[in-house]
Amino acid sequence: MFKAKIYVNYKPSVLDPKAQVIQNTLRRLGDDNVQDVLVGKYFELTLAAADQAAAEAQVARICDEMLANVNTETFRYTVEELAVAQ
Amino acid sequence: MFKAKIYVNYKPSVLDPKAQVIQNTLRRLGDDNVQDVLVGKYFELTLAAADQAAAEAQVARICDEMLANVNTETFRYTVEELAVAQ
Amino acid sequence: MLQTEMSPETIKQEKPYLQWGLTESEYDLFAEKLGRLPNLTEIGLASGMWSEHCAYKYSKPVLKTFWTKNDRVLMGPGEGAGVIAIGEGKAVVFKAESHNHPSAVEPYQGAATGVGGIIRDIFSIGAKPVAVLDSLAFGYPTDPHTKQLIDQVVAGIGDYGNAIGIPTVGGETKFAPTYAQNPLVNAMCVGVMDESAIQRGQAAGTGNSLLYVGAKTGRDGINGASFASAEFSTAEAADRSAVQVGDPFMEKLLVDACLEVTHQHQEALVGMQDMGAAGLVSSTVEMADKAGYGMVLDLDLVPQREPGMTPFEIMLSESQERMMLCVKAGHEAEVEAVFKQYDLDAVVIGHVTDDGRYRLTQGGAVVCDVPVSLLTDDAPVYHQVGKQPARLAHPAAAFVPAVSDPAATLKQLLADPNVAAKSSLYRRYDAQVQTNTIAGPGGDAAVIRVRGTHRALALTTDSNGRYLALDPAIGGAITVAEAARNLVAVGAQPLGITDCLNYGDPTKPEQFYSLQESAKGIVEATKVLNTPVISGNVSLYNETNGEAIAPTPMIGMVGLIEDLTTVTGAGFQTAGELIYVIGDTAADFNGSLLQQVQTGSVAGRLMGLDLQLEQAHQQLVLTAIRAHLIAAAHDVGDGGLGVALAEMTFALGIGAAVSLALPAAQLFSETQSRFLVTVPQSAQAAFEALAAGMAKLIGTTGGEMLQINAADGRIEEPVAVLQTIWEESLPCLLK
Amino acid sequence: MNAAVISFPGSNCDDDLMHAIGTVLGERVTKVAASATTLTGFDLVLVPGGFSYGDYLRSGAIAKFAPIMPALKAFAAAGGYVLGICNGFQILTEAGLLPGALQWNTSLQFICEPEPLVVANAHTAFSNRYRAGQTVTLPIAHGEGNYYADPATLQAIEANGQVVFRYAHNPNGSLNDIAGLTNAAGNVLGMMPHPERAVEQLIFGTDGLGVFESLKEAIEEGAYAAN
Ligand SMILES: Nc1ncnc2c1ncn2[C@@H]1O[C@H](COP(=O)(O)OP(=O)(O)O)[C@@H](O)[C@H]1O
Ligand SMILES: [Mg+2]
Repeated sequence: MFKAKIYVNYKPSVLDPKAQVIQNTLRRLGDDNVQDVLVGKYFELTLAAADQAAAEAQVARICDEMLANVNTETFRYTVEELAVAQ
Repeated sequence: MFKAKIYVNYKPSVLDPKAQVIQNTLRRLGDDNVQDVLVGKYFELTLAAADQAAAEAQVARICDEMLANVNTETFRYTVEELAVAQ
Repeated sequence: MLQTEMSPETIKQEKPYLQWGLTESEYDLFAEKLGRLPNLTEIGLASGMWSEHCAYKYSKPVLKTFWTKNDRVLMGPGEGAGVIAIGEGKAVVFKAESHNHPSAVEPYQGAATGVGGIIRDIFSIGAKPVAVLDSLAFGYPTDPHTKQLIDQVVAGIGDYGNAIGIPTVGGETKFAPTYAQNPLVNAMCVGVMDESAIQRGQAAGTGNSLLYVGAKTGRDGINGASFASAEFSTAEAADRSAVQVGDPFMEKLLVDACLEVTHQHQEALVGMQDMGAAGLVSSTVEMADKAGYGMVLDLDLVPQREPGMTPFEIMLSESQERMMLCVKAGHEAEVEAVFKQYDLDAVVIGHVTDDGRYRLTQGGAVVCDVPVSLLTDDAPVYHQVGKQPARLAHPAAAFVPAVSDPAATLKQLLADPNVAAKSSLYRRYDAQVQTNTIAGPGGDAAVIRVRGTHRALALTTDSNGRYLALDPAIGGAITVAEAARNLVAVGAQPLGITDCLNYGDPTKPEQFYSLQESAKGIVEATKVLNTPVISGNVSLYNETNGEAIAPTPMIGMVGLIEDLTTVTGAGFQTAGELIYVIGDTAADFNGSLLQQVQTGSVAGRLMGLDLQLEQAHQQLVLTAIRAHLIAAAHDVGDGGLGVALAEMTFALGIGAAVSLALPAAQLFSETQSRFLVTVPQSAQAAFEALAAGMAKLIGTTGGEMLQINAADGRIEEPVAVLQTIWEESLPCLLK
Repeated sequence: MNAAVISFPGSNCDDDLMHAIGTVLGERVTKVAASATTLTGFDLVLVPGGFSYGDYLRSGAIAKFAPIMPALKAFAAAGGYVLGICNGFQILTEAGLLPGALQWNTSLQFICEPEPLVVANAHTAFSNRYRAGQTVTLPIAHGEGNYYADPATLQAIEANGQVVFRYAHNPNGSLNDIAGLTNAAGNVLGMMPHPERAVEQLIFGTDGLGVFESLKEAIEEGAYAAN
């Protein structure tokens, strides 16, 4: 069994209204020492796979096709095998 | 300068419609070896702070008050000091 | 990361402009008129301004033929949107825009920013946006890619309109193989305003200020105008630099702030225009051009999201949610204060000059200095000669459908996604916000009340690529007639139209032929039906790997209802109403939905359209509705009488018994200019006197069955069974 | 009755509430910007639908920090009537004025449609013009209307009779079909359906009028009692 941890973020050149609003609000509330905000998505997938390579290939495909919009987002992930006891 | 990495996830007891839909879709598309899906939010804040403790306290407050809805979500974070050159 | 800019000489040799859509001869023309070699910024601006999207270089000769004026038109094509008087001092403002290419590349944001863009066109005139409609065309939803495309386009339209608080009240969704690689995403916005408050996009008066308002400029969608003016190839799909992201929250603030300026600071405002295709350059150049002035802009003052942007990038960025205002000198602070209140950036970035030149500076250096007219009037216009495609010169033999079991055929048509209920799509749109929606999506036309009057507007979009594929001229006329029919069916007098002209590559004579011929049909129909074209948009190059879509002009039409008690629906209201058909039925199957369903494509010679007859039938329906003689009215469209009758049973689950002296197959014929109406028995004599033989009594409403007796076959089905097929088909196809 | 409609940046049903209360009911109503800091003089405060601050983080998550919020909390704590509709409901839960949270609809889609509701409690200031068990049809228009509360909270809500409206055909996955509920004290109501969109025969019918007429009655009786 493998666990994939996946991070999906907007590409730096893409406008992110979400981050914008959070940063503006923090500023208004006095948290004006926060100089940069990045908002992303985080996923964990638990999957059965023959081996690490197979798990990684599948995770990459799922990210590319479903979890990230590759027009506007980039993704990165780690995959690790879970101890059997789990 | 400090960088906080923040993860906000649904509490395990709360049914997450997004995770549900992703898992169903994966199953329909043949990725039925994915046994569990967790959907969370990921934030990075870059902030100036007097020291690690101050940064951590501020991040904890921002998470509690704004970035997570403590009725349904939990959060965890790491804070690390950035090398000065950056 | 500043690179040294290519010198004018290098540009001449290496021709970087080719990849921006400018040809070598266009470059030469530009240089000749300028009297020197242009620098990179100048030729970059030319590539945007001389694109089809901005300059209409191929379509201008066609657009010139449109009929654009009658006594109600207050402002025709040429501004952000057109304006028509609707009485009681009010005016309706509307326009449609296509976002086909952006939506093919990035469906969610492409569709969302299409809606955002058309809304800006409406409030730039000073009108409050009151409704959005969307006209969509996809391939049949058989593959996962198309299903996802539909889902994302609908999500994008919904998320933008829902958030900004403008109801999406209608539209259409078509499916045909021709759109599989090249979907159509057209959006229309309608606004209402006082006649006296019309704004224009102009920058006049030497020394007046140019105020940049709204979102910061980033590197998104750079040179999208040229992008939209180029053919699409799947090999290019990897090259996706042009993704713009919409921010409906920002736009909501912009709408409110801009309307506050137009209403409360009218004396300070000289002109206002949105930054659409070719962003900052096209908005400012057009504003200067319309007023006959020049301008100078300091690019260092332009709010920028990213450091190190070049003049080319700043001027051609298509970042969303930005407006350009021309403000009288001395009134800047007063206008800026309004935007401050809404937390919006508002910055003076330049001034109007009297020398007719368009000058840009960055870091103190002049980076562009050209005559305004060089970017506008001097753009080339191509008088293309069309050539009739062979398939039109020699149409296939008439299609003879096989209808051995008319009930089965009816079910097949009700399940076809073109006819099937679209509620699973449009229920994702807020259709009620603003609380003026009398009839939302699902009817022949949407109806919205005009606040502050006793009137309502009826709105529809229509397109029919199947007909135009067989005959662009007649098909163009039919599209206009069909839109008018939909308005008349709800009780509205058609007022005028906007359009999106979706065609293939105009440099191909056969594609140009379609454009030209369909314009002829549109012109003829608009004149007879008294519906001038007051605004519109051209989307050419709808081709993928050399294959063009069927010519598909989308007609958005607005009508007026002067008496709110006459709003009429398509559903049977009670048992015992008399059902009449207006207009004869013939064996018109070429181009029909039945042909597409049975053969997978369309062929043959298209049926004709008698515009005088059309007009007479519409007039009859409208007069009868206004005289309160009609309980329900529905135009007969895709799938013919059979489908139209079935649709009329669905609203309240009231059945009907109908007899027609026609071959059963003709229940699905698509002869034009027909309506179905129902008349309460008490109004029978009055209606028949008015109809003077134009309407034929064919049956009565009632019961739970739809019974249709034809000469050689019959349909007898429970309404509930038909309705289930009709309602569940699309959700099932999209699963 | 003297009502206030709070307008947040991104609210889009504020004008509809003004129209319903001011024009249709003919009552006094004032739009109050979220940047204001007092609500004195009002006997009803409405938190409208829309997408406050874009609703980009979570619905209502940013609005709860608006300058008006301390005044709203004080108003509610003093027993004033507060009605949050759609985004207003989301804001009230985020601000802790109502229990629970509103999650994404189970379909993950925005849904706009007429929704039949059953009146679960007709003994509140918001529903006294309805009959218990009566079905009323109001429009819904939301993406995040799926009501959630943890089991203990849910039990307390039910035991207290705080649920005022339930969906007849649950469209969004809400626990116990909850479409609208009050706080324990009964002076704050949040609901996802839009009563202000159903106050004129021509537009959507008049099933929503009861909410405003109930409040008018409760307020006038209260004012009478206070005299
Ligand atoms: N994409 C859409 N957005 C909004 N409304 C739509 C959409 N697609 C279809 N509809 C609604 O469904 C109704 C039926 O569509 P259609 O069959 O094209 O109508 P008609 O044949 O009368 O022109 C339209 O009037 C419209 O209100
Ligand atoms: Mg119709």
